Amino acid sequence: MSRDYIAKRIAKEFRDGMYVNLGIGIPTESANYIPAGTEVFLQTENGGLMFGPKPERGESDPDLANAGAEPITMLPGGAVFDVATSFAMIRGGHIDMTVVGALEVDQAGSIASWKIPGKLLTGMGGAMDLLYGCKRVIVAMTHTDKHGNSKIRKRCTLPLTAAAVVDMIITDKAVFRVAEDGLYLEELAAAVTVAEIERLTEATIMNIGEWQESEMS
Amino acid sequence: MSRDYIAKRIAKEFRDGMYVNLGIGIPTESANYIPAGTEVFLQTENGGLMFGPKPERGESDPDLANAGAEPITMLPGGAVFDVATSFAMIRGGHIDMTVVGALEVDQAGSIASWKIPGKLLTGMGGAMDLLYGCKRVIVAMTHTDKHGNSKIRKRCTLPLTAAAVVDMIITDKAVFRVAEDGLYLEELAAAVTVAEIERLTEATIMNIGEWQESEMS
Amino acid sequence: MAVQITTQEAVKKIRDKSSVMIGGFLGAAVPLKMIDEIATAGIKELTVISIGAGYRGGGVDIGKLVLNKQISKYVTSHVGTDPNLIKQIVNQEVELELSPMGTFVERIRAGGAGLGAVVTPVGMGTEVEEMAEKIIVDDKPYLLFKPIRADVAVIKAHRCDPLGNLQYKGMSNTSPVMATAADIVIVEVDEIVEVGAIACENIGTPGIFVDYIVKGHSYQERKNVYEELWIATNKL
Amino acid sequence: MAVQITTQEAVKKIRDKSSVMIGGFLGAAVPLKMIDEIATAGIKELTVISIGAGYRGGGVDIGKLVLNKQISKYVTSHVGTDPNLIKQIVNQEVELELSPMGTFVERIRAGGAGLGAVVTPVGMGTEVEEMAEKIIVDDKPYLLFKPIRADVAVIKAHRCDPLGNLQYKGMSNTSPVMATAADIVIVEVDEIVEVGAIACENIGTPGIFVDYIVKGHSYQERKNVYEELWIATNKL
Repeated sequence: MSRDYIAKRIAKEFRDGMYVNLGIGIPTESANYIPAGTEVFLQTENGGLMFGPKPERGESDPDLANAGAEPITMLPGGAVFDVATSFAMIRGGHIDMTVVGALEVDQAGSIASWKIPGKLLTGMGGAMDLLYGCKRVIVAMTHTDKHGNSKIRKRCTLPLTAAAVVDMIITDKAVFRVAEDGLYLEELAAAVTVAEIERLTEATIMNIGEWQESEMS
Repeated sequence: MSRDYIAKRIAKEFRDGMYVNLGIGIPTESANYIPAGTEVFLQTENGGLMFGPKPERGESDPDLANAGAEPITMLPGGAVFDVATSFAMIRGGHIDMTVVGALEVDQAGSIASWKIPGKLLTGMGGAMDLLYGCKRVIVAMTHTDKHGNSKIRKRCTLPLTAAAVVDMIITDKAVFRVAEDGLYLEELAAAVTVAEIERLTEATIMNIGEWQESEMS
Repeated sequence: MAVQITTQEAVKKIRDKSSVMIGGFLGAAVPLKMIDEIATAGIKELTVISIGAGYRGGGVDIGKLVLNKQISKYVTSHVGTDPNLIKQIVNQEVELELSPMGTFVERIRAGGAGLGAVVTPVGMGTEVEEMAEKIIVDDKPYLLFKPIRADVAVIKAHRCDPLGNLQYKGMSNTSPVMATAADIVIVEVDEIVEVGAIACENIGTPGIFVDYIVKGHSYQERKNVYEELWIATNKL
Repeated sequence: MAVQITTQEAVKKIRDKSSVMIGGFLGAAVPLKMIDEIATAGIKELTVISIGAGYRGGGVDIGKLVLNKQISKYVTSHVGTDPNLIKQIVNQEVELELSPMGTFVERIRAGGAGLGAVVTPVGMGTEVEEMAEKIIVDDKPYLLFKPIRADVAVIKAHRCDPLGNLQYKGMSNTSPVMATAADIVIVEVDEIVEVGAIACENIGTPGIFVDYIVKGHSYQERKNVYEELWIATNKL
């Protein structure tokens, strides 16, 4: 339910002609909600542009897979290449937008997503390159962890994946813009109150007062 | 005449299966003398492997040219690629041998071929990469300049193209091996005397005494 | 110039303590037969250089070498797909060397292209700073990483000719860069065709980089292997 | 996503004092029509970034811009083919920035790939040391060069689709790297085909890198141009 909400909300950020790299999980699901009339070119960091949905059984190709090693198809006009080319594309600033999950994001736009000391050891994979190189970075995640703790922090407590790169945060409860001077609340999900956001967000929200006023007027 | 002699002598250095980059001029002509039964794969630094002779009129392809922008053909099994790939191949040590011309070579194996201050200004092109990267470097040139001065020096007087890289020198008069400790005379051209070589070579020849002895015996 | 040999002959090029690059991406487009042969041969204390671990869940492809405890060091950007490998890393049975994925690939490219280092902004402001040297270029801070090379690269292509000219299909992944950066390069192909059968524009890796050719599964067999794997793991 | 425009429209993307990368190699595989259009438009004080000068003898392709005195700086590895350009350099009408050819190309690649520098051993022990910073990696000395980018890249490909996916024929030369390293990328093609007509494996430069498409000579016309040139200069 909240998963769908997040995926649908991400899809509103797509613009016609954009080249986008979507992280696995909810970001990838957002591709199901690309608005009609908007053409979005999906990049996969293992070496493909303009890939399509997964194939039918019997139609898969062992040489066409996404960055999660899952079978995909290529759309007409799609291109394949090697990983050196792919990361030249990513790091070189050629991808318009990436949407990724996170463990924590902070009000400076820093993000932690790859490591929990003593607990989670996976390696950073391509995340650091994507977060550095893509022109626009959107973090999509649940607002709180399973214990109800805020994942939007004054300052990330976990090892960073990248410092000061996030442009927007989309959660199941709200949408924030990360500006030079801090975090701005942009939207609330249905039935979510400003008071709830204030309670569930550790980070300082620059415009929280204005939001209360506009709600009360 | 001496041009042919040098080209034919270069060809004796080809081994079956070698990947070779030949400089323009005499080195390129040596390809006409590749021994029967020896397959040599020619590389051109603008992005081709296994190119063949120039095409017939009417059969040229505007996208198939050598590093001198002259028309070439591709042999079966030939490959084309971009210049970044080509120089990765060259600098990365994947080419077995290069044969180049020179203005001067010295007994340390340094070579000057790209610049005469106040006179010749062309730029180094791919020469520095080739001289650094190719596993074996042969210099092919006339023994003396047009004024009769030795082109084989104790120390190059012109700006270097590369330092301490030359393995062999083939001139119209002799063949030298460049070893760690200096220059060794390996062969004399027909009708050339050791005395003549000594007179026309500024560099110290490590084995010149032995050569005299063996000639006299 | 390349020589065609059997997988049994090819695996002898790899010795205990060899460093081995393995092409592919998290189990996709890997040299399946050669990996099986390495598992069978029981070569030990390998340094494996691969962009990630094996297929999700472990025990498949490179994951077999993990189960066999044949690996003493893993040079990569991601091990999250193989819980067995993570366990061995935590238990300090396997040493882990991480770089961000783009940096990992670029380090291999540098190793094959005769470059002295990779200078990248990626990882600045993170723990990655501790894995590299910091340098300043034009008043901006970067991380300087050293090139990566291996004793042997075991890569995968769709087909090749007897000269070792390789043609890739779909994502070629890490195979093209790895082909440039090892002392011995072994390619596993679906099919071997005549010299000239691959157009000069379609050669992804020229034969100059390839030492040994090994015939792998046919394309159809390989397709069946992946269909089964993907269906079994609910991806298809 | 790419947009098809005329050469007249395309040339307006280049202004006086623009830095312009031009694909090709000493006159081969260059964007002929676009170069003619730049000559006609009379844009001045250009910084031209090209692997070498124009076709041997001068006055052809990029050599036309030289004759027109449209160039104030030439960034390259080789100018030996154009005596007019050499004269302008000697007379200090044109500033020359040289790098070894492999370094030149790698600097452009770095500019397009977001890398901070190129670290290469090539040129050590020569005057090139004065053109770069010296650094030590693993006790070995290297030269550190800065990346190269341009305002506009004018490149050449055989054909493309309306998305800007490019297919090269024969040597693609510098066009693939230049496509990555300029703010505006203009490609001149022999032919424009439908989306999907170029197989995904045959796309040499994906459309993500291309901004504008210009229809050049047809392949047959271009072949005639080069046959004539090669015959006239005794190369065929």
